[in-house]
Amino acid sequence: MELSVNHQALAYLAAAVLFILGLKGLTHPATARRGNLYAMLGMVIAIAATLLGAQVQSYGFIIAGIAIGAVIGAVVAVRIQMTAMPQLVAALHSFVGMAAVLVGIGTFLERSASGGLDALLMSEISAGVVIGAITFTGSVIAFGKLQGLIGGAPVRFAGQHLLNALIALATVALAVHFALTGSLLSLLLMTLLALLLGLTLIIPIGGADMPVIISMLNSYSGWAAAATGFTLHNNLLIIVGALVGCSGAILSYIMCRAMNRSILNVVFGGFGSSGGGGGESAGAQAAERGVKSAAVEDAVYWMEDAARVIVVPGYGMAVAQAQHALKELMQQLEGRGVEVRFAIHPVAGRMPGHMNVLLAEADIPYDHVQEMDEINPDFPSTDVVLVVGANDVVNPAAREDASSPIYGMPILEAGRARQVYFLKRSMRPGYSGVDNLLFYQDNTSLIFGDAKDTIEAINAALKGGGH
Amino acid sequence: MELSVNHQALAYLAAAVLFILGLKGLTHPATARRGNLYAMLGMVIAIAATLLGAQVQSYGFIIAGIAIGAVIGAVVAVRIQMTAMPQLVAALHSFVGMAAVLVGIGTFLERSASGGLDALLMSEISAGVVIGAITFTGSVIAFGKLQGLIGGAPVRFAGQHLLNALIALATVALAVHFALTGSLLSLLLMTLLALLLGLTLIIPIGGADMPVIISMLNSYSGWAAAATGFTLHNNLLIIVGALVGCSGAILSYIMCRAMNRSILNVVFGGFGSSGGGGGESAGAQAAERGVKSAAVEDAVYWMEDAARVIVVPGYGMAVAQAQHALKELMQQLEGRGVEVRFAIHPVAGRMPGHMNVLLAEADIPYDHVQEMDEINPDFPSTDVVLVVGANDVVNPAAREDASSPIYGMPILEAGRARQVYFLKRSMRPGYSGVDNLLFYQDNTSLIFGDAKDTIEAINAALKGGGH
Amino acid sequence: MPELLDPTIIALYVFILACFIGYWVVWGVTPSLHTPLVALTNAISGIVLIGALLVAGDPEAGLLTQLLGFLAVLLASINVFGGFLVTHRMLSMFKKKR
Amino acid sequence: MPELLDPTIIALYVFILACFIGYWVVWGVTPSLHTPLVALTNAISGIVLIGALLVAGDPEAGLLTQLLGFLAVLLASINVFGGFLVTHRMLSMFKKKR
Amino acid sequence: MKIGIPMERRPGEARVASTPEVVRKLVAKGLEVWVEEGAGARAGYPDADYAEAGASLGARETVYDADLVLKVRRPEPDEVALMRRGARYLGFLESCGEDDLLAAMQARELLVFPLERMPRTSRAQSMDALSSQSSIAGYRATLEAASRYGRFFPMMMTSAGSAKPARLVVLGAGVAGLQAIATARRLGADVHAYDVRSETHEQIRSLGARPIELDLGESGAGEGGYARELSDEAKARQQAALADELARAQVIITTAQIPCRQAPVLIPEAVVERMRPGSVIVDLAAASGGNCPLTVADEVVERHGVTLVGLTNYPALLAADASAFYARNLANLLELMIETGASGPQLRDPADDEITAAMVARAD
Amino acid sequence: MKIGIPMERRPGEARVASTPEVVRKLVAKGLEVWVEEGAGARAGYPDADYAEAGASLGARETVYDADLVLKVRRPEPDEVALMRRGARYLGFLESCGEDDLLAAMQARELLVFPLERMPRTSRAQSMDALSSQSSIAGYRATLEAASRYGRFFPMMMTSAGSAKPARLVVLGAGVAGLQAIATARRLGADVHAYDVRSETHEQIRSLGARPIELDLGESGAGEGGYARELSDEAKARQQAALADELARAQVIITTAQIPCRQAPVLIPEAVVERMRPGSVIVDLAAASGGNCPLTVADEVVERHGVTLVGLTNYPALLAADASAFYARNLANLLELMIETGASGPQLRDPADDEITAAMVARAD
Ligand SMILES: NC(=O)c1ccc[n+]([C@@H]2O[C@H](COP(=O)([O-])OP(=O)(O)OC[C@H]3O[C@@H](n4cnc5c(N)ncnc54)[C@H](OP(=O)(O)O)[C@@H]3O)[C@@H](O)[C@H]2O)c1
Ligand SMILES: NC(=O)c1ccc[n+]([C@@H]2O[C@H](COP(=O)([O-])OP(=O)(O)OC[C@H]3O[C@@H](n4cnc5c(N)ncnc54)[C@H](OP(=O)(O)O)[C@@H]3O)[C@@H](O)[C@H]2O)c1
Ligand SMILES: NC(=O)c1ccc[n+]([C@@H]2O[C@H](COP(=O)([O-])OP(=O)(O)OC[C@H]3O[C@@H](n4cnc5c(N)ncnc54)[C@H](O)[C@@H]3O)[C@@H](O)[C@H]2O)c1
Ligand SMILES: NC(=O)c1ccc[n+]([C@@H]2O[C@H](COP(=O)([O-])OP(=O)(O)OC[C@H]3O[C@@H](n4cnc5c(N)ncnc54)[C@H](O)[C@@H]3O)[C@@H](O)[C@H]2O)c1
Repeated sequence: MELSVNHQALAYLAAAVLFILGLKGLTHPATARRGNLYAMLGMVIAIAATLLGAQVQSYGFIIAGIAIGAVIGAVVAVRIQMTAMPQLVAALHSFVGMAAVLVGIGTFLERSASGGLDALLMSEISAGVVIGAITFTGSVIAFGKLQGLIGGAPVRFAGQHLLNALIALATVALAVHFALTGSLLSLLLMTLLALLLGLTLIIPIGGADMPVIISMLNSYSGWAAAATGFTLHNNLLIIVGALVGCSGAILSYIMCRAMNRSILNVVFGGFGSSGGGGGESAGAQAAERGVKSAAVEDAVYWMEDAARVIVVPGYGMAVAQAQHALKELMQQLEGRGVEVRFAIHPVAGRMPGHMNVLLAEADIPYDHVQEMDEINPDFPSTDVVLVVGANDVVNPAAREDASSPIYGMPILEAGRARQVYFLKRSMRPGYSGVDNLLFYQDNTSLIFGDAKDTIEAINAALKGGGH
Repeated sequence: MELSVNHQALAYLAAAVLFILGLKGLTHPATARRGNLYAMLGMVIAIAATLLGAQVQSYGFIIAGIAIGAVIGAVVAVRIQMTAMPQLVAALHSFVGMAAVLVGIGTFLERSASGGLDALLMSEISAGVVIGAITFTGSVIAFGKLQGLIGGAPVRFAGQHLLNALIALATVALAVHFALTGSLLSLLLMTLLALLLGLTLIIPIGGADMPVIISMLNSYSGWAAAATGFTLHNNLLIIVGALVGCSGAILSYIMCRAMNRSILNVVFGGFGSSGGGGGESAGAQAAERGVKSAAVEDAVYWMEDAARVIVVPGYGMAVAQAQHALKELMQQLEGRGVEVRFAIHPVAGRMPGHMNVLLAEADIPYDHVQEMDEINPDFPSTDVVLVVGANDVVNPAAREDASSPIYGMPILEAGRARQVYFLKRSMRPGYSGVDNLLFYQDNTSLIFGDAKDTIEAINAALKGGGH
Repeated sequence: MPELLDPTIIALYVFILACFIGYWVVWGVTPSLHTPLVALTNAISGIVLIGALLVAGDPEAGLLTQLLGFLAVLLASINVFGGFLVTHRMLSMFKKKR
Repeated sequence: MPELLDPTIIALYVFILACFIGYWVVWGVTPSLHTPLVALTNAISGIVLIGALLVAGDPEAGLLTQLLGFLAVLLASINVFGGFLVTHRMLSMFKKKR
Repeated sequence: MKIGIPMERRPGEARVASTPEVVRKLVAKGLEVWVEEGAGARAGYPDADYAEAGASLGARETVYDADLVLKVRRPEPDEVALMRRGARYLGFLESCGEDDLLAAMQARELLVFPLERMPRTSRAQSMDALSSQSSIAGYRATLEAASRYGRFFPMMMTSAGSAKPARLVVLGAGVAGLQAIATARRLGADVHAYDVRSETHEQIRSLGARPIELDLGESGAGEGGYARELSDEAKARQQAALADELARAQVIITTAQIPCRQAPVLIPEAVVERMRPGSVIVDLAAASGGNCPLTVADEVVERHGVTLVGLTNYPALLAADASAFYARNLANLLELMIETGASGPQLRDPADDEITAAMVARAD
Repeated sequence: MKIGIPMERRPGEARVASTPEVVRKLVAKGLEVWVEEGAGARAGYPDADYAEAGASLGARETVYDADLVLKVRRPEPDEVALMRRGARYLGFLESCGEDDLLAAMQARELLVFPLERMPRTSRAQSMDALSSQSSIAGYRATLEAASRYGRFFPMMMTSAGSAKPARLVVLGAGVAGLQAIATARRLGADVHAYDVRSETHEQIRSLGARPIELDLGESGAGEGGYARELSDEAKARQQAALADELARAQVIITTAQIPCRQAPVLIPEAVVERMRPGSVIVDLAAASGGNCPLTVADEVVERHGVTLVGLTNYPALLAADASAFYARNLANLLELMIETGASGPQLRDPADDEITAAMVARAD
């Protein structure tokens, strides 16, 4: 059975729609798994339609390639540690990049054999090959950094942007030459330069920014696929390539925004001013000291999904006057079936009963407010602890570090919960001046900013939740 | 100078992109005017590219048509009263519908002359003609209702849905017959039936739902254009048709949601249960008594844009415990440079100082809280008054109606402001049991629902505001 | 080069993709812009004018067809010109204070 | 019927429209789904497999080309299979409590 | 026309019937205002301020010899004797039905406007001194309860341990009761409240407190917004149903009253015995017999370890604002009574306005 | 080991050094607890509750004859005479430096732990009775101010006119001052506050009040969180700068103190004269001379129409909670002093813990 071009095109269209629905599905937890299924189905249809089409005549290499690839892919995907996911994705990217390069060169060879070459086609080939090559080496470097094979620190040197610009220029020049002359040498040289460019573009970027870079490389790989689509006049490749290219770019932008980073800065390592807002520099300081900083949306995600949330208010809540916002947060979470309680440390704030006064002002019901001894046993079974401008009162140094001035003070065992989010403005310590050991715990993240602003952002995110 | 097909296609693509950007621009006030310009530019390019293309050879009719149309359109658009806009839009829709019908029939005649007919083409023609015809009569009826030529009340009769289904069935049967035989008679009969269907579909729908219906007819006209695009193999028509079709449908849905109505109910007049939430029936009652009910978003729009807002809290604020939400509203509006004050009537609530207690609890600064005599002179220069669960204290009956039990009580002159929004749950009167004359004033709208919920919705809308 | 695609299939591609865009483009519209947006989409749907031009501009189609075309051009033009102008007038009412 | 469109122009239509969709489709993604979404788009970008199939499946193109094609098929397949599976694994972690 | 503002002589009374602010307005209308020397001193309004506002200061006799006498409390018989024949008296009469004093006043042809007869209509609200003074009483009584309670009202979690919020019950959610609820909530107590009139439940919730719901089998709502007396059966049912709620309370503020009737007994001795030592009951109905039979009017006593506060004149403890509100109530009433003609201010016939018409006291 | 809890004999003192709740815990540790009959009665803790908690009730002599004596107030000389040689005394000594009583106690070889010597470290907070009692004083003093002020604290807009919120100034934003701020804010007053220590400004704002900012040209922060005495020049500058703020206030609560020093004068007579009649000053520093020179310790006086409240023992007015907090402070301190070995509870050497080591009083 052989598929007519028209039927193949219809199948491709169906596949494209499935990919779109798949991506849309992935934007919301409730539809994410279905989204993945849609995308898989799309891929199956696309492959089947291609294999059944008139253009594919010999199956040997294909079956071998797919079989081997499937086994490798499956084994790696199943075996890999969850923590090594980012590396894996980087590695996979590099394959797409390389595949695009190979397809580009292959198409050139095929067409130069069959004689269907023109300048337009060769420009399209160049585009695919160059972007593919950048994606390839870029992803390899990203993989190396994430895997720890290459140092994760940002590498910056004078003239870095100039160098990149020069390489890019040379690449373009070779591409033009290739398009005009069809010279294989130009093609190969161009490929080499593009590979180099991928390297010099990604090397300077620090490990902390890798998630954004991976999404960016993803976008590149999409553009590579689209270019290939132009080469092959394959609408499906074009659609999917554009989808992936665009959505990857937008996603990178969204991720940067969530991390309060400038996308230019990330993508061109050290571009633009790195000073920025207080949040940024606090985040940078935190990163230096190995403390995770998080975006509002992370906390939202975990809280939405939690069965139990405990809020630990401290002096910072009072300074920020965040009590009313907290009340609203409580109501919203309770509306989603999350149990919310407030844990009051005996010396939280700056006067006895400081927290009580403010929580009562915001009309938080008394039965939601519990004292330390009552609530401490519940932390281990708590999903999220939101530490709102408190610090000393959850500092495990009081238990663990005999030299600390707060040693011997009983604390709220916030660190025993599954996830801890600190809402504070900086890495500064609390009243006692003692660094908080809890910051360094694996399940802890800091969200920098005024507590009231942060909680209001959380409330807004809880309400919005996309359409 | 004649445009090649390829260049024409590129121009069409540019036009399509401009239309998309134009629509996107219209979703936000800041970009709305630019959006309109984009769309205009798109239209100019599209028309120019068409006229310059190879297919258009005789210009006489075209120049005449465009000239006359332009003059009529411009004159009507400039002369029309702002309040008559909806009618105008309805009338314009009917033209699109009729144009689509004419183009469809014209194409059939042209092709049957030149002999390029096949079943596919004729199906496409049928689709364009049928949808165009429905749009035409539907819009005419909508125009009539809005202009007051036809009674605005919803007309419902038993078997209404059955009748529509039968007509639709007959239309489809004729379309099939036409596609198979190319019979002009079938085409004309089908057209007639479709015209009838447009009538029976829209007649039952009440005047209050007309804005949604207009948007829905808009969507139909889009589909008609798209069908025409298929007929003519014109990608621009297809793209714009699909854009208008889809976005019109979504817009109708959004409008229904904002009005708390079910879209099915609106489109198929009286479909589904009309009981629904309390809000809906309150809205219906209000409409019966000639009182305007509004959506949260309306209030948001006016408040965002206001220089001065006065909040008049009453007993309903206390019942709803909306004071904290009001505080947040105050902060948000002030953040946008809006001056917000609270006007306290001496007997608002159910005990002396009732409002003061609650506003103080929410920590609303004392200098924002003003008593009746102080603030009454400021109402005429106020843009928006938000009456939050108050009623008697703003009732002009106290001044105007000597027979009313509240006659002689001084009131807050809320009615003197530019816009008044009442936040209450129903049309029920306040403590005194006296109907509020202010409801019937032109500048007054009611937003039904619990005051706290409504204010929280306003806050969310103020924060969100789209991306 | 492979055999050629049926143009209707290409039209279908374009149509489906445009539908997705139509779906997304108006989400998040400010409520006060509902009416102007309806007016603008209405103006844009005057794009049938293109179709009308093609019919009216084909001298070979016969007078009846051309007359139909002329009528279509007329109606669509009213829509296009009226629609954009009305939208413009509506938007002029929404002058932000800032 | 009019003269035929250059297929590249059609490709351009499709490309531009798809770009708009790509722009809108991921807005509003829940932050915790950032990583799975990257994984899925990665898997989807394995669509170059189609291109690879076309190269590898053309016996007339010569062995070198076919070999290149084979390699491309292999790499793209790893990406496709690995990508979807990884996405699936990530999503399994996000079991909602309800 | 001469207006007289005497000093209040009732022991413990610190209020005065008018304030310099209001006097200034009256004088501006062309009225002649005489204030007894020292009348406002205890409320924080020194004689100098009255003088500055345009009043004349005089001795008691001079002040009572006026066309209109503004008083707070029921006058003494000797004061009645000082008043001009045919003059008008504006102030509380503190009586219901049979009344020798009223007879004496009418014997002197005085036109008496007892403020407790103010109709409870929307229009009359600004003249309703019963409400304005009740509201003050509710606020001040709560402060009294907080001061006399040996613990915190609010919840306090401190390094020296935690204090639970006081469980406070307000009985009777009228004007005073609602203000008591509001004030106790401000101070952070855990407030519950009860009233026979069912429409108060929503009002109680509107102040953030919890209504106590009982099923009495009959409605307690009477005329004009007041409560009516319950049947004996319902009274018994009410006491029984309330007992457990009250025994758990640490502070009770009672305000339940029925016009011209003995206050209903809501806290029988058995309940007081069950309360925790150190608890406080503030009985605002003490003057009309008390909602607790152990209350002693005008005294603070301890019974079964519970402090019972029977003070009867809370507004006098907030004399400055209480006088200011009272003075403005009277001023609003005077607006209805006096019209300014060409020849200066003139008294209007009480029958001309439904409010003044309804108020005029007739000996029954 | 025997613990004695005598009754407090100081006039007006209603607190007791331990509560039944704490006694129960001590008894559970194997300690023998003796409570003087009637010791807790005035704080709302009847003898029966102590007995039920496992304490023995005894006469004064029996109770003082113990290994550990828990007191609130400075003991009388005759009480010292009743104590066992070598016993430990836990309680306030209310003295700084030279002290005959301390000498007498040391003569009896008593080991004295004056609670005012508690170091102000994080770990010691749960034993810091100065803080726990100050906090109570701040709360109760504000109630006192509200009760004595003839007007509303909160803003009230009613049909009888509007009451403006009371303008209330708190001087000294330490433990008591902050609690006073919080309580006044709850009651709805318009609260402003001032302290020499600049770090308090943020704390004042954190309670929703407004800090008054003055430029004194020097810092007032001393050691251990306390303030230090200002130079004479700075004092004068402070008084002058504060004068206008204070004259506009209607209620002032002052808490400014410097350990072992006369309280600083913040409200000179000239300012009192400028205040509106009916204003109230509550001087929490009355015991150490007062922040206003017109204050009379332990009395309520009126000067220039302003009520000056000089009460010195607010915690005794909230005796139940004050005793409970105090008792828990002492119980936490006892934790450091007593270890439970195999042979029952044992006293530890004070030098073993830095807190007890720092506390032991030595005659200077
Ligand atoms: N309760 C009492 O009676 C009393 C009296 C005196 C002293 N203390 C001492 O005070 C401490 C109380 O502990 P705590 O945990 O409540 O407070 P804390 O340890 O002082 O920590 C407060 C934290 O809040 C953050 N913060 C301040 N303003 C903020 C804002 N606007 N938004 C977000 N975060 C803000 C600060 O971090 P950033 O600066 O990075 O934002 C700071 O780390 C204890 O050490 C206790 O001993 C208590
Ligand atoms: N201040 C006093 O001392 C005092 C004492 C006694 C009587 N009064 C009388 O009370 C009245 C006070 O006037 P006012 O304007 O404050 O109140 P009002 O006239 O009684 O009106 C209150 C309005 O709030 C609405 N409402 C109730 N619950 C609501 C909720 N959860 N969400 C939204 N709206 C809600 C009600 O309409 P829906 O049911 O439609 O929602 C009602 O119309 C005056 O007539 C006065 O004479 C005052
Ligand atoms: N013009 C007006 O609209 C206006 C003016 C003033 C008062 N009012 C209304 O009149 C009502 C009563 O006013 P008041 O406070 O002067 O009344 P009040 O002082 O006579 O009685 C106080 C409260 O005690 C309650 N009570 C009586 N018997 C009781 C019992 N057995 N158990 C429990 N509670 C009992 C009453 O219902 C009342 O709420 C208020 O609700 C007020 O809103 C209306
Ligand atoms: N372990 C701890 O962390 C801990 C425990 C208790 C208290 N403290 C801190 O110690 C500080 C003082 O405590 P306190 O309330 O017992 O002090 P205090 O009673 O000695 O003094 C009261 C306040 O008066 C202020 N004051 C002194 N002279 C003044 C002047 N001339 N003008 C204005 N204000 C003046 C002081 O600064 C202080 O805030 C508090 O800030 C408290 O937070 C810390």
